[in-house]
Amino acid sequence: MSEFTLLNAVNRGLRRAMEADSKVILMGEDIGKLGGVFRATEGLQKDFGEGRVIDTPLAESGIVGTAIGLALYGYRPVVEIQFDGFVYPAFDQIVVQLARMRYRSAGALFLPITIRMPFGGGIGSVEHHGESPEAYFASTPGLRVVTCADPSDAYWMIQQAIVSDDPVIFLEPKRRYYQKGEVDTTLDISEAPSMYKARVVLEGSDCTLLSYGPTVATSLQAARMAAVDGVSLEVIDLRSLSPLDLPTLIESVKKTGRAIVVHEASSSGGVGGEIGLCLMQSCFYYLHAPILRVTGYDTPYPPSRIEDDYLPDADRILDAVEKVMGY
Amino acid sequence: MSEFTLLNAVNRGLRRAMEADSKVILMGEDIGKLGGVFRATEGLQKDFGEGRVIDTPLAESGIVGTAIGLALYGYRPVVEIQFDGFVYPAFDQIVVQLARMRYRSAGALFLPITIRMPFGGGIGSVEHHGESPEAYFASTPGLRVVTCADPSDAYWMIQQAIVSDDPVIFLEPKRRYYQKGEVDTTLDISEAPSMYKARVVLEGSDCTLLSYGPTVATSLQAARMAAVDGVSLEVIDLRSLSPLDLPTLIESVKKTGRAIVVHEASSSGGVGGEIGLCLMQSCFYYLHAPILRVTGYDTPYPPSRIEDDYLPDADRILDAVEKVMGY
Amino acid sequence: MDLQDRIVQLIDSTGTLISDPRYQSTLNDAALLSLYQDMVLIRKLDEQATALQRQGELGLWAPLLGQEAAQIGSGRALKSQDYVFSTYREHGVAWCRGVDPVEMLRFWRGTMHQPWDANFHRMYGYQVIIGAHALHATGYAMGAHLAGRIGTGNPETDQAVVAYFGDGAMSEGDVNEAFIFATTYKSPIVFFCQNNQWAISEPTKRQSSIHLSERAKGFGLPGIRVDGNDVIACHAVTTEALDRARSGEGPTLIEAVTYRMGAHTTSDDPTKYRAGSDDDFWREKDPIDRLKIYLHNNGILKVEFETELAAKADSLAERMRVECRELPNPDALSMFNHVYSGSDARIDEQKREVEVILSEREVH
Amino acid sequence: MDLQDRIVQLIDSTGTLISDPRYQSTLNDAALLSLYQDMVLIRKLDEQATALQRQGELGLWAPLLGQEAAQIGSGRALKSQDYVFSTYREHGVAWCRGVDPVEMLRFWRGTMHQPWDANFHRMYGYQVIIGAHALHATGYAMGAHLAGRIGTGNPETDQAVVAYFGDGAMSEGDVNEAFIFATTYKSPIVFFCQNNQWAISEPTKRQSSIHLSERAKGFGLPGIRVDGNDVIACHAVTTEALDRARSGEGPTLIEAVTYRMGAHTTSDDPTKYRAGSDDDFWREKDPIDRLKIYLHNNGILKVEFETELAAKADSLAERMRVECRELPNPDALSMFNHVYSGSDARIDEQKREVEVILSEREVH
Ligand SMILES: Cc1ncc(C[n+]2csc(CCOP(=O)(O)OP(=O)(O)O)c2C)c(N)n1
Ligand SMILES: Cc1ncc(C[n+]2csc(CCOP(=O)(O)OP(=O)(O)O)c2C)c(N)n1
Ligand SMILES: [Mg+2]
Ligand SMILES: [Mg+2]
Repeated sequence: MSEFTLLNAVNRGLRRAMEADSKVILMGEDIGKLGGVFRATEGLQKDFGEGRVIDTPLAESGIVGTAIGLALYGYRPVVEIQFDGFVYPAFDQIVVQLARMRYRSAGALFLPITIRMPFGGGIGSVEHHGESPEAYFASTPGLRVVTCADPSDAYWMIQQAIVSDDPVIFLEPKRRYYQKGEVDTTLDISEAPSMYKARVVLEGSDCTLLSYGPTVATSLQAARMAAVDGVSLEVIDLRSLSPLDLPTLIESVKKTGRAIVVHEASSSGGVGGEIGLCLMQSCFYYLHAPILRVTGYDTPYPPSRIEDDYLPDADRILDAVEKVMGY
Repeated sequence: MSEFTLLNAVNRGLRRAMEADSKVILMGEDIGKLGGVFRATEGLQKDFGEGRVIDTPLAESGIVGTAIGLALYGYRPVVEIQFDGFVYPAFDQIVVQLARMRYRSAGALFLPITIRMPFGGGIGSVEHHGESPEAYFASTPGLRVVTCADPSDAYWMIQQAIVSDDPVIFLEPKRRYYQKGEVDTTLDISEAPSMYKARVVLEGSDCTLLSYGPTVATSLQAARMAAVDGVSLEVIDLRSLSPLDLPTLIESVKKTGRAIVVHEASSSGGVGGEIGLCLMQSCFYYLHAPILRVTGYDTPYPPSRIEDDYLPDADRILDAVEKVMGY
Repeated sequence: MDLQDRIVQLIDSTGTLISDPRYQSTLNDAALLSLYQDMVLIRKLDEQATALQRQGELGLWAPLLGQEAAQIGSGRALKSQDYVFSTYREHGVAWCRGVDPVEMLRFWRGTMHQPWDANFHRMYGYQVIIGAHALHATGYAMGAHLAGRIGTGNPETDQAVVAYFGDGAMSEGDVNEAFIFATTYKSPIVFFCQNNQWAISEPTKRQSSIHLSERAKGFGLPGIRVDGNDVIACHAVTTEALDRARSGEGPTLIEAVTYRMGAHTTSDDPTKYRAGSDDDFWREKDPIDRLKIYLHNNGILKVEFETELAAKADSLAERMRVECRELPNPDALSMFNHVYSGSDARIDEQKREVEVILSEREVH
Repeated sequence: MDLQDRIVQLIDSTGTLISDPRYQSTLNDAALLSLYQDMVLIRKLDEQATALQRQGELGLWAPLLGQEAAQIGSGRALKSQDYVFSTYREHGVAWCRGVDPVEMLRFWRGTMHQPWDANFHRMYGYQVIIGAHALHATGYAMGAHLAGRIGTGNPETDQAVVAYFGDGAMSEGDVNEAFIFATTYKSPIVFFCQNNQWAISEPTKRQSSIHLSERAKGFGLPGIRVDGNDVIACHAVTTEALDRARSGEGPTLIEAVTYRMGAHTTSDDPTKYRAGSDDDFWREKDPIDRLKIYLHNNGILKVEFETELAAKADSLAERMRVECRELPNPDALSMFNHVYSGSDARIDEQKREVEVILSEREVH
């Protein structure tokens, strides 16, 4: 067991993936000498060379589009999108080309591409640096979408994403980059928990908090506060938004009879709606209360001086808990 | 009252909007001399000139991006995206720039742009000509997203979209383009029903079908078949996907106690999830059964020879009705 | 005008060979006959596919009529180890890559999205999203470079990539970004732009106020303007550009100036937006006629060959007519396959749902 | 090299005036002094903002250090009826448009997305999405054209638009599409690219293998390469390009060759990726120094002026320090305003929720 920051865990995960398979190449803006604006790729160009850690021109569609060609050639590109807010110029290449290659070719071709992206708000920066675009991708057939919430998951999940033969959108909770945690690097990748399997972070009996990425920590905090008042919250880290690990979610909600989805993205059209409807269908007779959401509001991301009022916090989660417990 | 096809109604609506306001200009690929690949803009360049009906270079990001500049200058651009599947290169300009101008400028600037788009499948064409991208837009704060299901709505809603000071994504159900219907063109635009108000197309008491665009007709067909078996379905055309007219939906579902969302887009991440969760929250004690969905499947759009098996039809709706009635 | 800006032409529309200090054709009589044969056959293929669409057998078809020289001239310059990315109109190139015409039809009939074995033919299927594949091609070429498959001096293993697209595509951001990636990484790629004068109803001047070949000057790659109705010149310039690419000298943009003699697709009606006189002007420049005159005048084209070729064309058309109708509809359940590498619970559930529907339908 | 490809320079780094057959500066001594003053003041502004960020008063700042001549030279060439679209680094241009430095800080402090009145200053706020605004600018210019606001011969009402962006932005599809729209519609726009040698950590050669000004050749608009550290030349070429635009002669691309003397932003550490010797090389070419030498040597710059200017700069900095801290935090509830033109039931409900939270917070 070693302790790393989440950021460092990503870096080490990338390194290990590159050591394991010489076809793994990294692409992105400023990922070479600089090591990325967050330093997630620090030291990798030095050790693996410019042929495997490629600084690209400043063009996101170009990056993803050429990664597709490289994957067809036999490479396994890992693309860094510098910030969540800069992914949209690549949208066509991601949702139309990347997502569908396998389907269009009836399985003859596939694109083992991972797109890494720091996401979410709370870092006090300017516009476009605090977005949560996950629903766009999670609703796109052909893509896999996963998020990590702690260093251990960051380390293993990035490796799993890279070995996956499906295109994976890998979301890194940027405001947790410096959060530390234990990582057991002695495991083999096959022994690590699957990125597609939701993780019960805390067991509880009254209500389930369903969250992912940056708000897992927030949910845990709320659960600790609720415990003081004698309310027992179960906290689940979804890990994967596509596919959803519904069996784990259903089991929990059948047990607690209540659920709250917590995410930073806007409420309307966020993944909470999908999860809520699926759970309603599977747990109809078990639900003591409707499923609620504690999320970012239905506005664009606000200026950073008021972002704390926008982002879900433990208090808002507890308000929602009070509501569902009152049904 | 006159009878038009839906396509012709769009054309007449555009013409009337251009007559009413000289700032209304049309932009898009092939919309001038050709009148658009569907002929929705037929005759308009001839009558309003090349300065108001502008054939653009083949670049969707360019079209929407320059429309934004034109709107800042004081114009009211109506952009045609030739087919649903070609909108993605413009995604950044739509969801980041167009959607947020008003918010970013704290109301000082606004972009009265309408983006028209034929959408949905069922026309027997090749890849990328049968998409239903509405959820991407409906989940984006700052955009309005509406669909028309018959000629009268096509005629009035396109005019309402154009006079709206918000950016509107206007989705036209291409496989219903040649469907005819009565349009009362003698009304004033202020007398026409609001595009943001859902329309109860058929009253019923057992279960509510919530639909929009091309599947409104399918839902009606299902309702007629159900009536034969003594099941009374209420059919609602949502018209607007953003905002959702929840009061109308809630009233209906409180009455019927059951709801099925019908749309062509994939189930996962489609607007059905959002609608379902909202209704669960508002009608928790009224629901006799979980809310179900009858939708396109969670795959990319299939080759056209099997698209009929992909698209929701009356039989699948009736299967779902049977299910909810059995709870 | 600088020589480098002058259009390359090696045979004119009267069938006369033209000399150009820059390009020497290496094609012997047999090779020319063979190019001629290919052009005749793909014109027939195109005609037959158009007819099949009219008969309701295809959902759509994008005719190549008029672009035979551009497609065959460039397509025949490719080596087997090269790789092609194309639009929906490059049936002639697919032909050169050994794709069976009936396979092509699967796309247009709506039975498959990607109608042929891309790995086998080393040509990716029809791309409908304008310009998107220019980046895929560039990435593929970057791959060849990274893998050390260029500049080894072995012309039989060094690889190049061709991206085909039209004049309209030159306006898409993706195509311009492709020029940047290709020049930044000096990738072994040839951008082959068929300027057929029209992007559906829009003339080329809507996309550019200067020659499209000059776009190359803005990015620092060589730009060549070639008579796209001259199969010899198209073959020569493409051969040279591919050689440069394979030997590690980087990308080239070729603008082949040609004309879409037919409609944009079978859904289109060009009389709405262009003058019949344009058609007449270009009919004079027909890509097949000029080679035929030359071959005939020089005694290379024999009557027996013509007769045989006509028969070949007829039997190709006949086979297309028959086999198109025989193309099996896909199994509805196949719609659920290959979304992901493994299984997906949600999709599996939906598949089961459809299984039930289908079995019930059989009962009724 | 053709004359047209030669970089335009009217004052060199030793402070010597250079003659160029293409451009005559019309700036008299007073005008030069005024340009000098602006450069000194914005350098101070920049320094102060950087300091405020270090003190935790700003979330981020993008320094303009080194780019004063490019921004003031071009910005001062604008007329009031023109319109500007810029990136996050054009504080100097905003200064020329009359934007108060404290207003600029609102963006960086995180109190407003669009920190000044765009309609009043005729300059849209900082654009962070690289290249996106090149299209907005082009559309705006198309609007001026459609509205008949160019080519009337009245230099006080004819309008032009300037789009500012960096060397990195030249790779984005949007910028290249902007060149196409601008040339297709002959729009009154000047694309002003500050090539400051770096896009964060990537040198310009990652974006292009040839001079960026040459990109223009690919699209058929004039491309001009100017010494971006020469305020006189920047003023001259921009004035001319704007005149052309206003009189209906269409778009121009200007590449101003300059150097980002500081970090990309206050979050960046350039020692990670570039050599100190680069900095030294460019320090010799400082845009302010050379004008100062010239003004000094020619007796135009008086000691009193210098003293007064220093005082002005200090008081500007002082005001920034004070007023930045006084910038009010936005009301949390303002977050719900202006998403749409009218009210939105869902947003209103969320707003009420926050109202309750805030009032409860007050109680506690
Ligand atoms: C991104 C995108 N936008 C629009 C279309 C619709 N469309 C199909 S073909 C075409 C014209 C293409 O013209 P060009 O590139 O010259 O190729 P050509 O058809 O002439 O071979 C258009 C606009 C599309 N397929 N993809
Ligand atoms: C679409 C997009 N991609 C990436 C970024 C991240 N980013 C911010 S500034 C920058 C470099 C820009 O370089 P350049 O255009 O030369 O302008 P400069 O910063 O040098 O003024 C990058 C990559 C962004 N803001 N937007
Ligand atoms: Mg064309
Ligand atoms: Mg730069």
